[in-house]
Amino acid sequence: MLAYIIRRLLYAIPILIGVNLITFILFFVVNSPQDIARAHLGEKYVTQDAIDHWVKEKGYDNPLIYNPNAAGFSKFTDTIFFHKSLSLFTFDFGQADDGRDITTDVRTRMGPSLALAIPTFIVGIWVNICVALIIVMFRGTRLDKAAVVLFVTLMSISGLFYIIGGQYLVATLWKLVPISGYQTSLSAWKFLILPVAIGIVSGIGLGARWYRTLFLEAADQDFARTARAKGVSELAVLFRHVLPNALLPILTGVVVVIPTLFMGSLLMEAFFGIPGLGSYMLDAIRAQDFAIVRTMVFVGSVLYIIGLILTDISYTIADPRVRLN
Amino acid sequence: MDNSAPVLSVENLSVCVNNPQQDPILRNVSFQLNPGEIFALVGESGSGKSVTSLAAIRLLPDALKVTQGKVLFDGADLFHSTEREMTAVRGNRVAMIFQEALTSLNPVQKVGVQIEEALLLHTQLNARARREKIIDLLSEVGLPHPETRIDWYPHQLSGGQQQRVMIAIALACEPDILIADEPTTALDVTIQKQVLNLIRTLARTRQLAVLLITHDMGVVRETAQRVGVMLRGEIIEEGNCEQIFRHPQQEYTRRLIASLPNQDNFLPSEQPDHLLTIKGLKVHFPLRKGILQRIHVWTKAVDDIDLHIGRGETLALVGESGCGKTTTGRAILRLDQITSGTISYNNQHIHKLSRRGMLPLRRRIQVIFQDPYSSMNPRMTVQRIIEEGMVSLKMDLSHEQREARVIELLERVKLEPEHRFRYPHEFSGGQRQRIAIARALAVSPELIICDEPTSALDVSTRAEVLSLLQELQNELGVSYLFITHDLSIIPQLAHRVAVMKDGKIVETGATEDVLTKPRQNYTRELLSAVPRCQE
Amino acid sequence: MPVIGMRAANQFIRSLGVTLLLAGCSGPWNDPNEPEKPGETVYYGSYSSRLQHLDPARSYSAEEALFIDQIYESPLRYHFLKRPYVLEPALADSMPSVRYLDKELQSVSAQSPDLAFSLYTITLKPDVFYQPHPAFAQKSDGVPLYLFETKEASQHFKTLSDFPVSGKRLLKAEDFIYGIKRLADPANKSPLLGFLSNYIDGMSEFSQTVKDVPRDQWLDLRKFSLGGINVVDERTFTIRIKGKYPQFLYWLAMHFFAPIPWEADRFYHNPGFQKRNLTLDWHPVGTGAFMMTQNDPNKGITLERNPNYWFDPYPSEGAELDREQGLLEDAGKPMPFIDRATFRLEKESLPQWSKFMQGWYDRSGDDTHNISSDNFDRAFVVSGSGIDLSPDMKQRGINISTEIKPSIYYYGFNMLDPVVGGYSEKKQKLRQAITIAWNMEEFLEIFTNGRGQAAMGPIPPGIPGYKEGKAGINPYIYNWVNGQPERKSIDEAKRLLAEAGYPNGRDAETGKPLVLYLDTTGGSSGPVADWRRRQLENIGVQLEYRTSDYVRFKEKIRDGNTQLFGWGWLADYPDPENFLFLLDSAQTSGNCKCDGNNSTNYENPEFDKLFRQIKVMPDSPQRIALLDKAIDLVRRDNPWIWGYHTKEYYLNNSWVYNTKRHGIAQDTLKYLRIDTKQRRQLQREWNKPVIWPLITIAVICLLIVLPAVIAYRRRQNMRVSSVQERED
Amino acid sequence: MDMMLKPVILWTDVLIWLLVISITLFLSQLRKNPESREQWHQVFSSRTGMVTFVIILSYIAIALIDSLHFRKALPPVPGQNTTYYSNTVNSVLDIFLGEMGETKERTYSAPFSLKSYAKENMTDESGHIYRDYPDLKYAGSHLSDNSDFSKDLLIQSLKGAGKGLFIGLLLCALLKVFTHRQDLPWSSAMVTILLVCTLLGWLLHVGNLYHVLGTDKAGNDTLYHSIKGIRTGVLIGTLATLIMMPIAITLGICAGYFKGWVDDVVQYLYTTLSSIPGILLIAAAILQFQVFIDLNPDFFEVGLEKADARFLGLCFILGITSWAGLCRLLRAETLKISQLPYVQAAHAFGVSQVGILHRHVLPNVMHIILITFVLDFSGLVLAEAVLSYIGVGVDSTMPSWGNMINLARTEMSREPVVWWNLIGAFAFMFTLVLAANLFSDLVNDAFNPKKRQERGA
Repeated sequence: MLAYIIRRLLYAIPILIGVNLITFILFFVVNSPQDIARAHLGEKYVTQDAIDHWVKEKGYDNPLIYNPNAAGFSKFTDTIFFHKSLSLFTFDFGQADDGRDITTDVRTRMGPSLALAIPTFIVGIWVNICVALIIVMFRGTRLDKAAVVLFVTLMSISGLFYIIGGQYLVATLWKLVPISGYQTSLSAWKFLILPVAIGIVSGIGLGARWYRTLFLEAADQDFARTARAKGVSELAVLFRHVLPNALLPILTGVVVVIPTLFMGSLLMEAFFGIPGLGSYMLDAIRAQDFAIVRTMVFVGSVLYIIGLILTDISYTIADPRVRLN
Repeated sequence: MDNSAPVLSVENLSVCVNNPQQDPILRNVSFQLNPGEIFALVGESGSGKSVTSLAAIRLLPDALKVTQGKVLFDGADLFHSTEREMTAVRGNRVAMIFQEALTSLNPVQKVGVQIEEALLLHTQLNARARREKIIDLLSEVGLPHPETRIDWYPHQLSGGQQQRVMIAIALACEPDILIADEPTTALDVTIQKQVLNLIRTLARTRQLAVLLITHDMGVVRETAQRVGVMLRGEIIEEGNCEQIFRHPQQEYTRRLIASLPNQDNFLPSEQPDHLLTIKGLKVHFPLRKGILQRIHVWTKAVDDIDLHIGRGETLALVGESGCGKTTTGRAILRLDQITSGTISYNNQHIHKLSRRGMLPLRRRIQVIFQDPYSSMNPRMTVQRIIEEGMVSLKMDLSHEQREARVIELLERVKLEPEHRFRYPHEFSGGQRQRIAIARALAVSPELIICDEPTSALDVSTRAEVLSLLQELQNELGVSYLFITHDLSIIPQLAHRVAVMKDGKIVETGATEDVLTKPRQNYTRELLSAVPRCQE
Repeated sequence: MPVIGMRAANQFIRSLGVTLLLAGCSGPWNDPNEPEKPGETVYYGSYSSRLQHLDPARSYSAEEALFIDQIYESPLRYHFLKRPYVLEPALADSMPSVRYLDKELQSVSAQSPDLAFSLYTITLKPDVFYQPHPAFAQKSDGVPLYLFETKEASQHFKTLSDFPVSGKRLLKAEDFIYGIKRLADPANKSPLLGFLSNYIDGMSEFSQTVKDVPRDQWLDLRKFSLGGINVVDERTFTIRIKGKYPQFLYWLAMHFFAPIPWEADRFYHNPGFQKRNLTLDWHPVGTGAFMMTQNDPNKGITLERNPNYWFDPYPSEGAELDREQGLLEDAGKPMPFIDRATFRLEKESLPQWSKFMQGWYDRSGDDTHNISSDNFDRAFVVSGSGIDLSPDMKQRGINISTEIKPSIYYYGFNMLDPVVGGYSEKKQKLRQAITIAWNMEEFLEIFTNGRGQAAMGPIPPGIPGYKEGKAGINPYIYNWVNGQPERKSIDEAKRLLAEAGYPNGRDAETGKPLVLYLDTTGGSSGPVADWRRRQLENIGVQLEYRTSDYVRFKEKIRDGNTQLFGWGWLADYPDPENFLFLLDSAQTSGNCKCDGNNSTNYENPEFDKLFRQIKVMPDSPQRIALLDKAIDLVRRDNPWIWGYHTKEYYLNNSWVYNTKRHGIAQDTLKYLRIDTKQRRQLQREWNKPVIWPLITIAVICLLIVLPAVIAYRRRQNMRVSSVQERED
Repeated sequence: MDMMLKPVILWTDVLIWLLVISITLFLSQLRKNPESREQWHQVFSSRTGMVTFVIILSYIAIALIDSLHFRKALPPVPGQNTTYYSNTVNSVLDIFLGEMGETKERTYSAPFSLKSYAKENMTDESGHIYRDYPDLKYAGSHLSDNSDFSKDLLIQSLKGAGKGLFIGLLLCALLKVFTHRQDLPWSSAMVTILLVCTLLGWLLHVGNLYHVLGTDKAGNDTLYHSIKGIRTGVLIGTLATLIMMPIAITLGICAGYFKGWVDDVVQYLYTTLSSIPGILLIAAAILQFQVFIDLNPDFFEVGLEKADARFLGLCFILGITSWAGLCRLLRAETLKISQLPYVQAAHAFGVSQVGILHRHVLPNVMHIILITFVLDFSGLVLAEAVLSYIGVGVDSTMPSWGNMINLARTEMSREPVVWWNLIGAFAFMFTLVLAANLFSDLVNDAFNPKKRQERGA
């Protein structure tokens, strides 16, 4: 297993280089460092000197990917790409284009993102599983059909409507929770309860429907029949036999998401004014802050790869048949 | 309990699909189970034997519905019980085992836990007593080292052991009735024999009433005391086992019995010139491991075998699953990479030929696969399937010529010319296997590798396909490499037999010699496991 | 399962009950503010975009000034109440004195042709102290307490609050010098470096020198001298300006000239501090009424009363009506009146507005008014005579502060463009025709609900040179009808267009339709874009949009690659020079080889001559006369579609006092007073939660679970039915 | 002289028409195989299948006629020797919609309202200024007296619905003539057709007289915008998947079939792409693409072409983000198929690699492609709305539901609330997505072998 994990981590290196290359190309194929400098230096009284200085200070004065003037191997190392992207591998994110230290920012903003994402994620899965199990118990009946139609209807509604509607009703009209905002203390819960609830409700359609098919698949399998033949009641069949088996495919979809929870939810954070990584990214994209976008893409990719590895590991734990190789 | 009084009697049971337009699946099925007696329900696939058993303990899938009948158990009609009352019957008084032991066991639970569940539901034993009971059960069904195996997962056990665990689950609460639904179909012959013996012993010692469901008349003959023959949802004949086999009343029963291969007449073994010669063939697959994915071990699928097939001769390659017989066939066809050894066809070495160099020989060597459902592209018409070889092997035929040849071939394998416009899924298994034969014949090969061509077919169809193969051999003089696990069909078919085990040939010789005077223990074991009609 | 579902529902309801109980104890449920300490007066405010810089040398935006100006003070400031805007001494003891010098630095008279420099002498107030700050903390021997050799030594100090000891320090003249040197140091990226180098003697030389000095951590700028600024004594310093620049006094009221204690600069250059965002750019150190105690993207920004703040009494005189409006009630009392101010980032106006209406924010906005046209009708009623609060607002006791910023929004014609540019009469008519068609009054009516005033020329109201009434109208665009300016008719515009060579919007010779291109950054759709298109459609001209991001847009303007573009100017100081220079030919990108401010590339020698005279004149009737001439020139040339001057209405909750908005200065927090008792009471009154939906949801959940339970029961009791029927 | 109309061919127009043609060809090809015919039969034998299909088809039809663009010629003036064209691009749909797109009021008005939603300063005869709700310029302008409103609405509704019903009946008659199979629920199809036609007839007729869904802030008809949003929705749902499909198919199949280094490279590619957070990739790419468009204004003659280029870019990048999933599925399926006996048999017959890929592998992974296509459709429509909200969606000049929602957001806190823009976008989007979801479920049920097994058991 250790060997497997090490191999997967080694395999991650070329992937991360590729990821960096893609973001790099995206940002520099149309934008020159000079443009970025101008965007950051503000509106009034900008001089060429200031731009040059900015470019030099941020290390954008080298060629992009290939440096014909340098000697030997440094043809590739004396470039913006090498300095800017590959230094990420040491988890040294450097400064944002506005001078803030990215690592510190990412660390402080992770908290709110997680505070929102983790409850949504865990309660969401719990609710989806419960709903799906109830429905599966009534498979083939009218209740099942009605529920499927309801799920499809729920998932046909854009997430934006859930958010706009929920915020309007609960916060503005009924004054049950603050409209938006965040506090780092324990009292954060009152800011989070609404977005979490909306996140869960908007996910039920898709999640419960998916889980339902997984449970149905498992419930039709031979071992469920064996269990019934043993005299196990329907409820126990679902919980003791169907659920653990259906958890395996659920794991693939779910575990890979866990690390990316750190990245936060763009929409929720934007609507509810939660200062997490989601809104951090949105701001960076809008401000074209390459340093932050590059970092977030890198962090996102790393988390995704960790998610893949975690998925495999959780598989070996959940399914005794699977062994990593 | 009185021996003669039935424990379970099924009366006039009818089942139909929820959709009322379709024919009922079961019609007025009635039978009785007596304690200590094994009652076999026999019939081909789709005859309704499994549905009968499931209906009896009310485990029918949602799509099926009981329309009439009674199931009397202990004098009470099970159809009158509530679902909750049924749970007290199932597993406790009536237990069941199924065909596929692997899928029927919960893959993520330890076997001990799965047995324990039944005990928890139906007994008041405490944890320690339960564990002892489980170990007892496991040793009773003949699982070695039950103390450790109790904590194993199903996939860690072999197929036979899994089926033994299933039986242990079924026996856990000492039921009155055991329903065994094709318990041995998925097992190798040697294991099949052991499991059947176990069931027989248990029926005797525990006074169990066993309902044995099977398609194999051989199994019936060996195991059951009474037999019911099912055809299209009805029991057409019922009676004592001896009686049925001696004096079958129904035409269909007679056919079933007759389809059991005759094992007294053997084909004579000639010694014609060698068409295909294999020397020291090895096919090894690498297993990679570690950080750098180095090759650590080789799986030796085929390990140094010698074989030869004569012109117009049939060589049967027999062995249990995983012994490397299929890989041998694939190696000859160059579908798998050969590790070492030589294969020569007509004295021409073919093991070193490139993909292109192999092309001329592809016309000579053809293949028929086991599964008639997946061996044809579902998106192509029969015409295109059959002519594909002619086109790609550049037989230089015009469109009309090809069509004529396809018609000819279809007629040759006893299908209609019109069938060429149809798609594979419109045919039954037997018909498809005929199309596969026609496809192989299309390029006029000299050697056909038949990889278990009949094992997926019902017994009656199996006989037809086999006789067609023989007919073709007589007519066209093709040679067959006949790969099979079923020893019972060999006498009529093969001139010579090679027995394979763990990638090696353990015994080879003329069919009669090998089957009647086996030299190796393994061959003897195989032979003794084959259920026979005539003793 | 349903059993479990039930249990879950029970749990849910119970936990909900608990939370409700908890919430019930501590006031309204939807209170987004953190609990206050007893007896403390807290102001709740908001800001609308993430702050980039809080370094007074670097920041040049209104949102940032909202904070910087509370913390830093400059030698001068604007009087809080008086209008028109008046400068008064802040850190300076009195208004600076000015002397004129020739090249040899000998005094000359103001009118002398040898005049080469102006020398400003500034004397400071005595006993002004900086806010407490760890940078000033000293060991007993006078050595700074927090000075580290390596990153590792300082790694326990993650935030400013981790430094237990802070010190106090007297303001000295050298701090101003240090501050100006920081402006000149290119490392600080001050946006004013280029501009001020034109004026302050020796500044560009200084930055050349400093630029090339190798620096590891902190560069002690005191070691380098900047010729034009000198310390006279501990409380006095002088600044030498090239030539005459009377507007320089206004610059002295901006935060660029705030004093910077060198200790702070050194402190923030400790090794490893930058990595933890411990920088002057993020944690200001000033002498102002407030100090920043928290700057956290999660919690927002907190300002606290500076305990060392000098005695600064509330002004006792103001503009007319100020007394009636109660703005002089606190006269003479020492400021500030609040202990703490928390500002939260509200990126969108919507939640901000709702929270204001719920009473959680004291004002509708701090850096923006947040009254979108969607909320406008809720807040205001517009009558013929003007804007008034809606009855609902009045009932809540909300009051208005009006802010007229010295600003102008306009659409510029690129005077270099072959179609719309040029100075011939035809081209003038073309531009005038377009300007007439561009109905600004309608724009203001639809999109700003009349908040704003259509511009008659480049000078906004409140600035010398602006004229009310008939004398002030732009005669090329408006007629004076019934005592009111009235935009000339579309027919008139069409006539002008025809005279310009485009009858009905088609080229008189080829018939080719006239298509104009508007460069925007905002995208080419939405209501405003539609509206613009329709304005030109009225005279048969087609409008196309060329959208781009801000960088490209600036680049296009710099390269003169535009045709028509929307632009605006917010004055740095209340002087007409600050507007007219936008049309000065020296300010075109081509002439100044920089990002010129004359974005239309307007070049009229006659205007230039007038401008140079106006620039150095003090306010006087003669100056107004010259201004009139200059304004008439540009009105005829019409290089801009005269847009509008904003007029913004900020709303204040009834418990906030002294809320007068200053169009230019932002250092107004210290004047603010709050009645916390009234606030608490109204907040409770306005935020009674509606509970029935919660109960309904709970009931619905039950209603869903119940049939499931029943159905499961039935399933458990199910028998094989059809058989039964037959037998029964 | 020249034509009165100048066709404007947008990239997406070309693509969508190509797409429709190729899908039609593909389906007719598919019909030849009885197995897939039966699968389609299964899809359509349920009422839901028929109804949703008709609904989707009407959306597609509207999107298609909205994808035929042209510019009207400007009226000639003396001395003009070439025709000049208006810079507003219209589509054939605009002809059907009549004046709906041109009846612009000043600002908000409620559905069916005759008065504006905002008060304005007005002057009465005596020159006295007062503030009230002004009459709308277009809505109900045919009425001589506003009190006739309800009567007129009823009459006009009947007229419009009648027209629609008539066309619906015609279509049903055509359907009757051309359909042979009796075992399909044609009646549901016909009922749906009649309903859709009646509704459309009513909307078109009444929509030209009143603002059925009110107007937005700039006075544009909300109904018009919602209908114009259909093209954006349908195109993004289809083009995004299809643009990238050839690459996904080629790479996926090659990886699964050739294994070895080809497999390694393809796996590397899709792992890399899918490890980038999707939203960042889309946002970054769209922003950069916009910069590119802005830098090269010469490529585009009219504004719509710029919007179209951005739209195409969006489809592309959405395609890339969903590409990895399809590629992975295809690779897995090909791995499975290449082990199947019929592929082995083809090897034994010496069929060339290309032949095997083309004849044996590709046709047997088609169902995956089809299922991916229908399943992705609704997700993409929903994604458009979210992306437009974030500001990296379609160009804000393009009428799209996402842009409508984006604008409508602030209207929710308006007092009194303006709800019709949100509801308009919601209704049109919800209907499409719901129909697509239901339909894709059926397609999935019919074509997914796993599901088929379940049903068989």
